[in-house]
Amino acid sequence: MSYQCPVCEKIWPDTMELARHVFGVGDQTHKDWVNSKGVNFIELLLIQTMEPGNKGYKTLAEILERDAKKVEES
Amino acid sequence: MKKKLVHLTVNEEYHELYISPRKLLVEILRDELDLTGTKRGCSTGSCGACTILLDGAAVKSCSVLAVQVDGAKVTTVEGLADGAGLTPLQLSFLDHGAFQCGFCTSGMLMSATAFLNEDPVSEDIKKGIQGNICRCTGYNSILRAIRAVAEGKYEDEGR
Amino acid sequence: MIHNFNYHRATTVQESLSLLEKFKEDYKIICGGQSLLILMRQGLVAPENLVDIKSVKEMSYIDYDPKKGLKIGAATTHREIEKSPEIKKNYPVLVEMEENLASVQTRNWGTIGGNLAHGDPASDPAPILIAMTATVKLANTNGERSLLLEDFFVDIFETALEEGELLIEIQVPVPLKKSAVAYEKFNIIKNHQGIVSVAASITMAEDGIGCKDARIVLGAAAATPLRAGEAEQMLIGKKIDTKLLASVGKKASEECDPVSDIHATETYRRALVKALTIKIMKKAWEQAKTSGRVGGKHT
Amino acid sequence: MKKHTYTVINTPIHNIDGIAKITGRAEYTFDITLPRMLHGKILRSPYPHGEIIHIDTSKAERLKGVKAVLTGKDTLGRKQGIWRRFKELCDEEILARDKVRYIGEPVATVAAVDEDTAEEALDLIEVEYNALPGAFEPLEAIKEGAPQLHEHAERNINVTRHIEWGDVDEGFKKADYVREDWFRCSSQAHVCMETHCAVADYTPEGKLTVYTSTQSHYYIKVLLAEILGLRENDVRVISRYTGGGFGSKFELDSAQFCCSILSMKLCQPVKIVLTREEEFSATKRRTPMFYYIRSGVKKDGAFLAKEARVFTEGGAYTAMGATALYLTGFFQSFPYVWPSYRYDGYRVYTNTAPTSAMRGFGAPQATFCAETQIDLIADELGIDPIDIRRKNAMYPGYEVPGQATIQSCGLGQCLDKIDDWIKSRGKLPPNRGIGVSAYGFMSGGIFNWFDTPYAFSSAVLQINIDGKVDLFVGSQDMGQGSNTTMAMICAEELGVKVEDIRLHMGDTETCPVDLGAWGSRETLMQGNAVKMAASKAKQQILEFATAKLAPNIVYDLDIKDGWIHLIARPERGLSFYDVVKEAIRGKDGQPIIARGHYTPHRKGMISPAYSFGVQAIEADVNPDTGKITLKNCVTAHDCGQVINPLGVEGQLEGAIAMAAGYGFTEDLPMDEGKILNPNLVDYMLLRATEMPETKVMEVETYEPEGPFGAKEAGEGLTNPTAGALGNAVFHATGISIKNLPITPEKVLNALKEKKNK
Repeated sequence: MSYQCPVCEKIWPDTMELARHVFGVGDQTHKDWVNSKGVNFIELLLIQTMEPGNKGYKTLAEILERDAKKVEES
Repeated sequence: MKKKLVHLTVNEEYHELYISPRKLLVEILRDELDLTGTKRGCSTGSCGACTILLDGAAVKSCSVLAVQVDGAKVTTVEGLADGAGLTPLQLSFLDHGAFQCGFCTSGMLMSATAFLNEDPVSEDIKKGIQGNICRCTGYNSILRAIRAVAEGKYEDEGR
Repeated sequence: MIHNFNYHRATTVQESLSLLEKFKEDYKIICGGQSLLILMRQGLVAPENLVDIKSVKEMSYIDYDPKKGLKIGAATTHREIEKSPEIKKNYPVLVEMEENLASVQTRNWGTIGGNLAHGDPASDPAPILIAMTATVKLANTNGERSLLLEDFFVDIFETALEEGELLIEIQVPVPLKKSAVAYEKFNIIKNHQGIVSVAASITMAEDGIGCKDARIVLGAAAATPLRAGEAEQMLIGKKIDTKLLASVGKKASEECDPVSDIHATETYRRALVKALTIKIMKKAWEQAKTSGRVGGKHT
Repeated sequence: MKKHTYTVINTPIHNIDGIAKITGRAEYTFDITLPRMLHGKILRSPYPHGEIIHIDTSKAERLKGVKAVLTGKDTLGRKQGIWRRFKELCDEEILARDKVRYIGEPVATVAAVDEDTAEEALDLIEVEYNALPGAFEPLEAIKEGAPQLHEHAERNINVTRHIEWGDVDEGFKKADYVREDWFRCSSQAHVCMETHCAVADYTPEGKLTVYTSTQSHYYIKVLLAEILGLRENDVRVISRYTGGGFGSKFELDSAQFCCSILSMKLCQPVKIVLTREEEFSATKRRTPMFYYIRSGVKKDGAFLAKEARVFTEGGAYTAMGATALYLTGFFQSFPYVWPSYRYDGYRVYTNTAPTSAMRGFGAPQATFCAETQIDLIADELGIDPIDIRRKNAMYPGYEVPGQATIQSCGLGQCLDKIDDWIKSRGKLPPNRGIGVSAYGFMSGGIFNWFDTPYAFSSAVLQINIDGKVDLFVGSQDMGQGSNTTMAMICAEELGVKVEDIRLHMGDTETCPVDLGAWGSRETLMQGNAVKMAASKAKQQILEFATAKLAPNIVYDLDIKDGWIHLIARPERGLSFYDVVKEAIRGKDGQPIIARGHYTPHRKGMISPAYSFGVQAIEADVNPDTGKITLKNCVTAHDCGQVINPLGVEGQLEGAIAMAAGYGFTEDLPMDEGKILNPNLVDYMLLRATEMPETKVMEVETYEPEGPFGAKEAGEGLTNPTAGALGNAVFHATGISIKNLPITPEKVLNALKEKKNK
């Protein structure tokens, strides 16, 4: 099972990788998608940086687990 | 501002120049006499890129008004060697890779020439080029080049 | 950009003084110009008239008399002082100071008089000359006057020179028996301007134990080169030991009035004054005990 | 390792530009004068943040001798940036139209008959600003409610970067010892001796020629064309001698842009030379970084997990800062095997002069923090600093997960050599310490944010009737000696003498494209292109030689020192020069021409090859003043096959001076965005008197990806010094300063603090 980026449709093996991709690209469309999910993109980044434990990425990964399109392995 | 007549012997060539008193010696050398080997790297007399010999002594040509040196004898990097020849110091700079970008090199050569003319003691070489900034080499290759000449390794070379 | 000015070259002291008299309102004197030209280039100084005294030959001399002491013409270059055998022999600490002053190029063209008249609290020669009880001779068209160098510095970049007045000579007395002068400048890059500097002279009593006289002069630690008077008083008449020197250093650091700038905070400058004072006093003391010579190095 | 024998490679060769430089004949942009040339100056913003309400240039225009006064309104208003693939990162107009974002940002430019008149005219330009509150520190600028610099950048976040491999959380769980440290890495100025300068000459045919001091004439050509609305090849950039670059001269700068628009307006040549003060306050600089590092290790010192987070002070525009953000993250893990690693970097816009590339490109900051922390960890665990590094050192064949493959790696031998040297020093006097730092760097970047469709490096060569070889390269020699390196590579491959090579560079009209001298790319990338071109030319000559010599078909021919011969029977051969004559005749009179190129394919994310090294610094710390005095600096260095020993030595010593300056004297303190020491009186560069004794020990490896086994040898050397210096202070006094530069005042304060504890 893989996950597809809801913005640019790139495929990733798991939601953590996908979350890293979303933060890594971080352009306006990716930001907007995150913000539309009721969390703030930049707050998630700050949490990720200021506090230990990979919290920002985990939060986003959970959202992606719920909302990103799942793709069967070909 | 009244222009002044200034007499200068630069690299053994005599010039009579009619110049504005606010012109620095470096500006006259570069702009009037086309001796662009002399560089400028700052405006605070700090970097030494404009060093020339003024009556044999190393002086920063950016820190001297040209009118002040009326009648003086100036040597620039272009006057170090005749024609296609090189001085022992220049040869030593080549051998030791004592330059990189080359922008400080003219000033460095002039400081080192003055230093070598003043009967150097090799431990003082650092002091001799203390007034010259080189951002590329870290100075040690320059010190080696000057030391080699000071120690007489180039006695039979050069012009 | 250097603003326009009228250029006047003087070749004698008299000629210089008449020019100063004439341009009362607006002139600057240039000799080596190693500090002045920087200010002019930045547009901070834009005189109407520039009086050039570099060619005044009669102001360029070094004159030593074992009885009368040292006289240096104000237009003497730093390099001439550094290279003078007379000075090296009788005032070696002056040579040491010169060797650490700016660059060879600057010393080749810059002059002692120009340095002092600039009035920079970070001047290299000022503290050491004050420690040596130097005086300066000033002249105008009406005559001459002498002033202790320590009274010459009025405020930051401000001296006792009046309109029309020219600094023409620096005089240093003959070193006293059983006295010594030491000097150190603290900086990160050698030969840069001092973050602070300390010059100290000590004269021992006849018995060679007590301290008869002491001078502690601080550079870059106040608006002018500063004598640490209270610290000096702690020494006079006392037998010097390392404990006393420690409290003298502390006192000097309290007495000074340094600024905070990009190179050091006020606190750090005070700490440096303390450390350097202790070190330099100790050096001067040890030399004074054993020699009659002024200076940093034994010959 | 197979031992290679070379004729030219690894012999100390005089710099081929040397005689021009030591006789004062080398003509830098600074020296160029063209007929009818005017002089330009740039008016710069006195405010760190503000709106431009109105600019009145009429008084300046009326000044006698003034030929033109231009503002942002006279430009196409295009935003430019070197990260061309990403629109949002092209954020700088160069001549601001509506808003200024840092002190020193250009707002108007003047051309006049001479410099003084142009400068006078600047005073007559009236600019009305609406000053805005500024954001100066990244950690403040990112906060909610901080003044925002760019509309598109919410919370002033400019670029973010994430790197991760392995299971970091698991790694920390397994660790016996976990350590967290916070570091602040300061800024640094490049201080090229030749300040940024350019002469633009636009002619009514629509062609613009720009002479300029640059590290990449190709970039400048493309960027200028784009912002000026010209076709790429209507712009010609010429740059024969460059008076230093160090990372400051491969982006479009204000001198290049302003003299170009002035020249386009006037159809007259215009020259602009930045003053030293402008150079300090209004060109780009090293990126200040705030680092948080957490490392987990085993009792025996084995590294398990590392987590790094950084906020970088971006300044007002992106510049090359995005690359620095990536590289600092990657090199934070270098040159060690970290089983798991996680990095998050944020570049934050601030109202300060933009920060960008500078020699080391983010790695010196990373290396300082990492190497300081490693010594603290070793100290805590009672492990020797060399041993802990040896235990975790990268090795040949190691793969940085998802990032890079290390082919050649002499780090182990470097550690051994430094270990021996330290032991040879015996017991040190009081207040003296030796600190070490390991490091590594890339040999050219793989990334293509510039969006070039060309090969990363190209070379063309032509062999003439007299055997002289015209070698055309796109690489730029800014002092690092790449011209000599390229001539040597060409001579070696072709089997001729260095004197036979006539090198042509620094002109976009005659030279093929190369991305320029940055990221330590020239020796490997341009070197490979040159080698390929030489090899192809050699092939053509050998075809003729084979025909002529008619050897047994199983024999191979080679050329060495101008002698074409049978490898098996070197005495049987022909003169290269004779064969060239005949070959040209045989080619119907065409000279022998060959082309070479190089672009890395499938070489990982960062670079095709990595250099390694270890540096030790011996220093004294004065306990009364805190002053540090450098005594010795010893470096064991693996740059693959050395091409020119004279060049490598120079690069190494020069790097030490620059990097030691970064470690303890150089800084750009600011007050509300204003740089407080924009001159060479207050900005403290090391001088000859501060240089320690330097010793270099080469560890030779063979890098399969590099020409003749060579790799990077210049930029990476700036990485270790600040860390080694800090560690020397640590071992001399027991205090560890985590805030660069390590000034005497900081040392003294820390000593006091330690005493009071």
